[in-house]
Amino acid sequence: GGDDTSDSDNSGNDGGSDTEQDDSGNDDSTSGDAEQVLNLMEGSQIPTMDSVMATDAVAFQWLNETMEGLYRLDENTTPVPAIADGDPVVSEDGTEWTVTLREDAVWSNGDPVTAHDFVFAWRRAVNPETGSEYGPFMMNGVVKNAEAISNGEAEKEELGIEATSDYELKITLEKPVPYFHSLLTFGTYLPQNEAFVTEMGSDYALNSENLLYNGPFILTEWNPTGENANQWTLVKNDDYWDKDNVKLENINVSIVKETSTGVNLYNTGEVDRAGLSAEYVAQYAGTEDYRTLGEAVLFYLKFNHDNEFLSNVNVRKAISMTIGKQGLVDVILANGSLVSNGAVPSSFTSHPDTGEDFREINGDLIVEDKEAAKEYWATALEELGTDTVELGYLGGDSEVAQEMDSYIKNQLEGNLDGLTVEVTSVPFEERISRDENSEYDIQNSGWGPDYLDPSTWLNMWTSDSPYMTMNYNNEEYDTLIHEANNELITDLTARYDNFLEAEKVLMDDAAIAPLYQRSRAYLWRPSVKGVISNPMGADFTYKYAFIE
Amino acid sequence: MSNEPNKDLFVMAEDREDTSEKINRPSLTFWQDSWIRLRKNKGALFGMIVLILIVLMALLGPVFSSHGLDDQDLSLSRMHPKIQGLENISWLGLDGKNYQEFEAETLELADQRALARFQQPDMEFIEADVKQEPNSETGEPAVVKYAFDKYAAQGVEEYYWFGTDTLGRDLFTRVWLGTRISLLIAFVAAFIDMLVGVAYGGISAYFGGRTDTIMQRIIEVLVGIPNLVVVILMIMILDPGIVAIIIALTITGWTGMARIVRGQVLKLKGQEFVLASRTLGASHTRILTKHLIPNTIGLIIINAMFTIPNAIFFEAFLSFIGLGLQAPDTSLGTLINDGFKALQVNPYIMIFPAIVMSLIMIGFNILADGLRDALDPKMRE
Amino acid sequence: MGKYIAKRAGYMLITLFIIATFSFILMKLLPGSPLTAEQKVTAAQRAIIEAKYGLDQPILIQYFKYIGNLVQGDLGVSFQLKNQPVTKILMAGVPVSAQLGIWALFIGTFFGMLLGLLASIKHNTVFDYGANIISVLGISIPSFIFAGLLQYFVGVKLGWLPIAFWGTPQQMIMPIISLSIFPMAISSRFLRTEMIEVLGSDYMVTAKAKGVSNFALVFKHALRNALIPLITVMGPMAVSLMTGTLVIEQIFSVPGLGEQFTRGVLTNDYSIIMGTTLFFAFFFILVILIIDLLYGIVDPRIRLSGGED
Amino acid sequence: MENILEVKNLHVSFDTYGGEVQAVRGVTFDLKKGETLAIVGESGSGKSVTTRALAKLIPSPPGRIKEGEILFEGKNLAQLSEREMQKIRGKDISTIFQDPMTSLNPTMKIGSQVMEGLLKHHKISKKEARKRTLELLDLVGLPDAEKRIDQYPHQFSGGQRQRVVIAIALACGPKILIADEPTTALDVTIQAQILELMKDIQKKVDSSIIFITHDLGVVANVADRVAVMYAGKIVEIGTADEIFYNPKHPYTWGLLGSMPTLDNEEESLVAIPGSPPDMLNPPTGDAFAARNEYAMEIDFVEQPPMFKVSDTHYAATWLLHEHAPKVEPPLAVQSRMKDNLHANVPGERKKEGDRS
Amino acid sequence: MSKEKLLEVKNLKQHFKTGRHTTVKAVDGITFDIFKGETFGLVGESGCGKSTTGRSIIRLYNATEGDVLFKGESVHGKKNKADLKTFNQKMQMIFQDPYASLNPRMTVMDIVAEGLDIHGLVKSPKERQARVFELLETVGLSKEHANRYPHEFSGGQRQRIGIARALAVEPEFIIADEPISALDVSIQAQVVNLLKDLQDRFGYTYLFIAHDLSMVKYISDRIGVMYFGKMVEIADSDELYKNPMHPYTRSLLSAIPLPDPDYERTRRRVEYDPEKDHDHSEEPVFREIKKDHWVLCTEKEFEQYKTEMK
Ligand SMILES: Nc1ncnc2c1ncn2[C@@H]1O[C@H](COP(=O)(O)OP(=O)(O)OP(=O)(O)O)[C@@H](O)[C@H]1O
Ligand SMILES: Nc1ncnc2c1ncn2[C@@H]1O[C@H](COP(=O)(O)OP(=O)(O)OP(=O)(O)O)[C@@H](O)[C@H]1O
Ligand SMILES: [Mg+2]
Ligand SMILES: [Mg+2]
Repeated sequence: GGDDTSDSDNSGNDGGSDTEQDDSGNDDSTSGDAEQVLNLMEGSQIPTMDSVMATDAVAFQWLNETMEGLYRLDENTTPVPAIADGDPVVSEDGTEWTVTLREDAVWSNGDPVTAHDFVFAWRRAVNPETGSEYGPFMMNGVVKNAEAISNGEAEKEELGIEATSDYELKITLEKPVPYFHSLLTFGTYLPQNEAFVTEMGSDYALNSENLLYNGPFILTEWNPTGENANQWTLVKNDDYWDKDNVKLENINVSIVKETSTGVNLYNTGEVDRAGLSAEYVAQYAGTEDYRTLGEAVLFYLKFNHDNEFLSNVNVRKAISMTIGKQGLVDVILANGSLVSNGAVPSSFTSHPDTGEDFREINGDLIVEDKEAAKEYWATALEELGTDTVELGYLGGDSEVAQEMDSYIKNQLEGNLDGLTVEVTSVPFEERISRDENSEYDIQNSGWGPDYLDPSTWLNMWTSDSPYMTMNYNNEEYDTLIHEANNELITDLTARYDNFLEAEKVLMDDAAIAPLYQRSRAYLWRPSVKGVISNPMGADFTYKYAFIE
Repeated sequence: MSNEPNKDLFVMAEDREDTSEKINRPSLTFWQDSWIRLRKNKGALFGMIVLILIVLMALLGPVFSSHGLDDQDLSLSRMHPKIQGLENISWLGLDGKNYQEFEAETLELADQRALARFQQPDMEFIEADVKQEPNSETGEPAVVKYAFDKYAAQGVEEYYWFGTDTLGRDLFTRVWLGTRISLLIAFVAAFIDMLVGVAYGGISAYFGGRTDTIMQRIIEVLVGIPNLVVVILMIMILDPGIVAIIIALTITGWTGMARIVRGQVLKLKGQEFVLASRTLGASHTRILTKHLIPNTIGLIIINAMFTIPNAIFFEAFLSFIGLGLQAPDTSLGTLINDGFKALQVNPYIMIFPAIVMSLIMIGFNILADGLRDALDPKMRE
Repeated sequence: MGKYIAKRAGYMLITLFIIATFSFILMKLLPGSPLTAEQKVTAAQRAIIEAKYGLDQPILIQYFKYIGNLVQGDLGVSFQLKNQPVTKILMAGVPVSAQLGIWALFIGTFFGMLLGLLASIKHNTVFDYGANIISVLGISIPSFIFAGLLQYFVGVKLGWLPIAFWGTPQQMIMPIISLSIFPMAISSRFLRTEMIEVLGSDYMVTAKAKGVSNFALVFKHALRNALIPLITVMGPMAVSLMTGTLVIEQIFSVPGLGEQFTRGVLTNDYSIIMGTTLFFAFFFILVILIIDLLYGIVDPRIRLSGGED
Repeated sequence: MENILEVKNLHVSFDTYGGEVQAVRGVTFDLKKGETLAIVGESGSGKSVTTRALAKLIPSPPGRIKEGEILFEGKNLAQLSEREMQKIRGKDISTIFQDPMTSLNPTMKIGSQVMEGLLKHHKISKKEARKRTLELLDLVGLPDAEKRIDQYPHQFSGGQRQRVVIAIALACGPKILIADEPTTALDVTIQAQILELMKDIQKKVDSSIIFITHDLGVVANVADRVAVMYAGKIVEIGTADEIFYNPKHPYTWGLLGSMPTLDNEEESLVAIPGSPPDMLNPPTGDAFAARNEYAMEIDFVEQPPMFKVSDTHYAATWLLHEHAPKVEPPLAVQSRMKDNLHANVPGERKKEGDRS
Repeated sequence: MSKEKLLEVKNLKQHFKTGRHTTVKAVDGITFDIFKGETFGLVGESGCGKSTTGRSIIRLYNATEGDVLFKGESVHGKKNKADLKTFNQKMQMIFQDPYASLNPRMTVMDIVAEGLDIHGLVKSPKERQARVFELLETVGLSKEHANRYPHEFSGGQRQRIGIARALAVEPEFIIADEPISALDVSIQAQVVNLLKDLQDRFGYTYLFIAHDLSMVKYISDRIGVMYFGKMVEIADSDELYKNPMHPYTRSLLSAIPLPDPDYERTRRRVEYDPEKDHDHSEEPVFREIKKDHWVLCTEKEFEQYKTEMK
């Protein structure tokens, strides 16, 4: 039944991400008397406002505006104190973190925000009975005993978090985690008011009435099962401890899935920002409303190293180097995305000593070079003793994926004689399941960061990683990463160097073929200023936004 | 009566061969007869010609074009359509230029806006045209229309009749190749519809009673289970592609046909010619295939016409969720779906396949109407 | 009549039960699991979470539990929209989709009938050909194209109507119009064919012989007799229109069922899939029943106790 | 008696894919007040088309009145507009059609179907119309009219339906009642009832009836005068006695011969061989010639004019021409030519009629 | 009686369920025999169950009760396919409506040959064609007609095609269900003549169903009169015409209009009113009033009819 010509805009959830900052930053001149109302669009419903249950970008986005955790990312992607009163105090061995809380933060029902609220929420997150997915994902191996609790082998009270007083938290980690500070900005680590949550029971967070807020805004008129499920509103929280820095009075959000509808709404002034697809970029690029935002999401080709052809490094190199990445980025994506010549995106993690960007240090490790590719290919064919190679290609699931896959197929077949590529696009769920079972030869895949550290990518390619579906196994690489995560965990510089080295090993091996680092193109009302875009967690922070 | 008839004629006529029992028409087979009737129906003929032309174009169109289905060249991305001879008729917009209007309070601002759009090397291939002077009293903004000639900018001598897509593929070639596949899908869908739906409906109605009740409930169950679920399931068993599309279409597509055939057979099965066949001892199969089904053919044809656009767009939907055609193959439905994304920016991408699609449907429908009449001997004068 | 309805209701329950069973099985066969972030969750954690939702139990137990809850009117909670009861989600989408669908059906059929009537009365004239072409275009051009064009020209260029969202009468106009094109096309074609036949029937001549005016001939005598086949086709169409039409809902940001269902399928939200499926099936069977009752009202010859159809 | 209707040289054609079907090819007759004129002839001979043309009920397209006049009370109906015709139909000229099963609207209560004409032609209230309808239904012998007025056609038997159709036709007391095979679909008992009913009513309202049938038994029962049609023409017309007892046209002979009588035993029936001519290309000469065992050479060359047999009796056959050889009608026909009536007087051939 | 019984109908009942609680007793216990080589006419008003009787005999319906013996063998008892097939070959039917009884999309050749194909009576296409031509000739059509479609024929010709179809399987017994009712008089004569002629040539036995007594009398040797699912009178045709006993038969006879104005002017129709015309004191039984003249009557009526008979 129904209309079958659907166009579901499922751009997948890559765990939220971003990298480039909003340049306009935060100057205090709330000049003019423009109405401080921001009208935004969202691609889908907020699945939940229960921070421990949240898994996707939309949920984290609006949690970020209405709730406040210990820290918050500023415009330089640095965690700054929020409910915490100053930076954490870390023990010598890096496993004990003490955080003092500010005492003027309150919930929207008037209760103060205390250390107990954090203890309650974190325990809830790892308690298997809660059924949280991101709780274990974010805390296991990080917060002490999280893994055991989430596997049902320990009581939730044993979690490494303790309220030493109403306003002091002691957090014990499984092992030193250098990026834990940035993790604390993540939605899963938000506090929850125990009394309220318990009272609400299973009705907690089902609509804006059944929630308590401690962030810059209060959610109103949000009810996914109500009459107007497609729209909700945020109003400035007058009880917020930092309310003086919040200038927006209102944020109105509506769900719009169709790019053209968004553009039309923007053009008639009904929304202040609209995402653009490649077609529209040509129309609007160059105008003052046009803006692109870089993200820290890497798109790359996964190779199944068990494949008889792909196990040959020259085959992989040939493939990797023959794809016209510049054209892909300029014409097909056309949204400011950057060609990627390494495994770790640029402008995301910097060297602890020099502050130099990861990408700048390692430079271009594998670049488009059609001639070289041909040579590798010839060598490979010789080594393999064949002149025809057939490979399957599991398509991607982004909006432009089908076009991109067509292009890559064409590039591969056109430049590498004797290669046939069979493109298969399948629905998202099926793709995931094929990925898990390594049922692919080549796969177009993307990965966004969960915390601010190179390991959020590089951990993925070790042979023992839970996400390793490529059957890639390189001892040298495994050793480097293992060292970085264990022996060197407190030696930030050496650790970073290990990562740099590991990436080189990886790219030398052409274990994956990096394609591009994603950007998004927007129509963005020029009068809207002060929006911070984040590389991880919530896409944006509107706390400091204002209308000029 | 002024002139008296010839007297000599008043004799009894010879015993003439009795011609009255003869039928004055030449002996024709059913198909010949139908064909004659079809030919007399101008509409049907027109529909047939349209379809034949489209089929020919689907077969030969890609041959005319020097571009292949998957000849990509990103530097030729999104070339606007340009057709010899028609390029000078400006309102047709087939001159290969990309027109865009810019609005601003003043002309300068509008110009600025427009120029911001283009890169340096392209500047010389731009023509500007003031469409509307600003008027501060009425608040009407200035409108400038810019035309960018990418053909000139890229030094392209060739004509892309239907333009090119993002990847610089020739849309003329792709539209006709897509037509090929869509026609194939349309035919196969209609065929399977007929095969399964007709047989099911026929059997259900012919045997009637409990058989009918059960078979109708089965249809209800089938229709009750959403297609989407079934289709996604199929991916685990099948590789995407034409076979998968056809199977997906088959799963529930035929139920409508079955209902219609059932209704008709219910009406027909009591007819005397069916009883006559029964008294001769005809088997059920014979009665169904020789007597009942042939007499529902008109309705079957008309109903099959409705399934065709459904099938074509269902295929596009399947492609979208990943069960359909795999790159670089394409179909009209997919082209229209893709073109829709650029409807406001580059309408030409959608318009050509949509026109072909409409022509196919108009052709099919007119032909179907004609065919129904032609295949029904009772429809004769 | 009461008896007839009771009998049909019995059938309906059986059919629904079978559909519930089938879709339950099919759902279990769907690839993946309802966990939204499963690519981030390790197998061990997943097992624990699945256990929480009872997904680890033997299929049979899950099935009986499901049916048991179903009988009590409990469709479970959504996996995607965490903890939201499916019944509530459906109840939010149903009125919207139904409103959109009913209006589209009503308006489409109304104008379609007008067009069909005109074509049949002016059979074989320019009107007829024109009406025919309009209806063929309506059938062959998908509704989203109309939607896109309307939104751009009426919404943006002319600024007459709001571009998207649902609630105010103005907001409803464009989605309804775009959705009504298809029923319009279909009903005009069916009515035309049927009217031509009816207009040529003996009783029309009888009526004409009474000196009845042309208007009365068409509206009093012919129309009702031409309605029956129309009802047959409009039934299933009504169902598909009212149970959510994904594309139109998406283009105009209408919070309807179609969108809910597709999201359910694409995210393996089992309870939503089951809920919408059952709702759809129930609605479908109900509409078929209504159609059969309607037959009886429109055509006094059809006695309900008589047959299965 | 005065003529209420005069039809002069009526031609009706249908334009079809195959070409022009000349269904009626020059029909001339008149109808007197209060009489019953029967039109007989085989299937497709143009009986229905002729009578439909009188009320201008020919579907157009494809049909059209090509030529001829239909004079009703001095007005030429052939030239009236549709509007004006609507005023005449049902009120002055009403029609009963062949098939009671299909000539009632299945979705309308019979009461409304009867009332419709009344409401249209008389300025009366619904209530009065209903009262009139009840009377009418009573008149046509539908028992329980009060109850049945709100029923639908399918709730009536064939005979009852035909009564309803008659009631509709009679509603406004028409001056001319055209009955197009009103009893063909009914069985003999019911047919007899209907015929009696019609005669009764005719007496009461003094209307003229044109009665179409191909059943000669029925004709004998109802007709004052009889017109025999063949291939779009009237080939013989006369009083009932003249046609039955002194038929002149070989086709009429054939018709009469093909009816078995209850007393003539064992002789085989005189079937008319062959089938009717194709009206797309009507033959030159006498259309009946090819099937006529008495055909003369002239029949294949020229169409016969109307020959006058008596003041009331005319026939279009060359056999009546003075040059024609004398022929004996078939035995079956001879046996019915009773000597008391216009016996076959051989020398008494009339000159060609003035009505050609 | 020297005549050989070809068909015996014994207390045949055919009831149709039309609703949960309503049944139509279309045929309600009729008994009669048909002798080899004769034409048995069956008359009665529309809806009295004539067609149903015919169809039950040929097993288009399964009898509700009673039995039909064809050459001493039970028709309704037959179950296996082979038996049924031979039976289907021996008994054939001609239908009322010449338009509805021929499949409009089959050529005359295929229509006539259908029986041949089903029963495998011909070995080769050539033989098939020859046989069809022969049959067409038998019914007075010509070879050229074989490749045409039913719509190209007149009603009479169509009915002849129907007859040819029935004859194709060389039956012994033919049920003609109102074969002429839908035809116009001149064509009726053609068909009746043909049936008679065929009987003379091949010795068929007919069950001739009609409601027009004059035609039935002309063709039949014996006539049965049905009223409301019951057989009310059976007699030789002359006898029935001369001595109609049952009031319904009388009414029926009196209703037939004859092509004779003088007669028509004097004809009096006798109305039949089952309430008034019968003695309702007991269930009527089928009784032989005179040799081979049976009437459905009560004891009292029996006596009364007997006296009237004289
Ligand atoms: N609508 C029509 N279109 C084409 N030809 C028609 C139409 N109506 C009647 N005819 C033709 O006109 C001729 C006369 O038909 P008509 O109905 O008058 O015959 P009829 O004498 O009434 O026969 P019947 O006894 O069967 O009613 C026939 O040849 C018929 O085919
Ligand atoms: N299949 C059936 N289901 C229900 N009732 C039926 C069926 N067939 C016949 N009848 C009914 O049985 C009765 C006898 O019908 P039948 O057709 O035998 O009459 P008939 O004498 O042949 O009439 P006619 O002269 O009109 O052909 C009728 O009342 C009819 O409505
Ligand atoms: Mg007629
Ligand atoms: Mg019958």
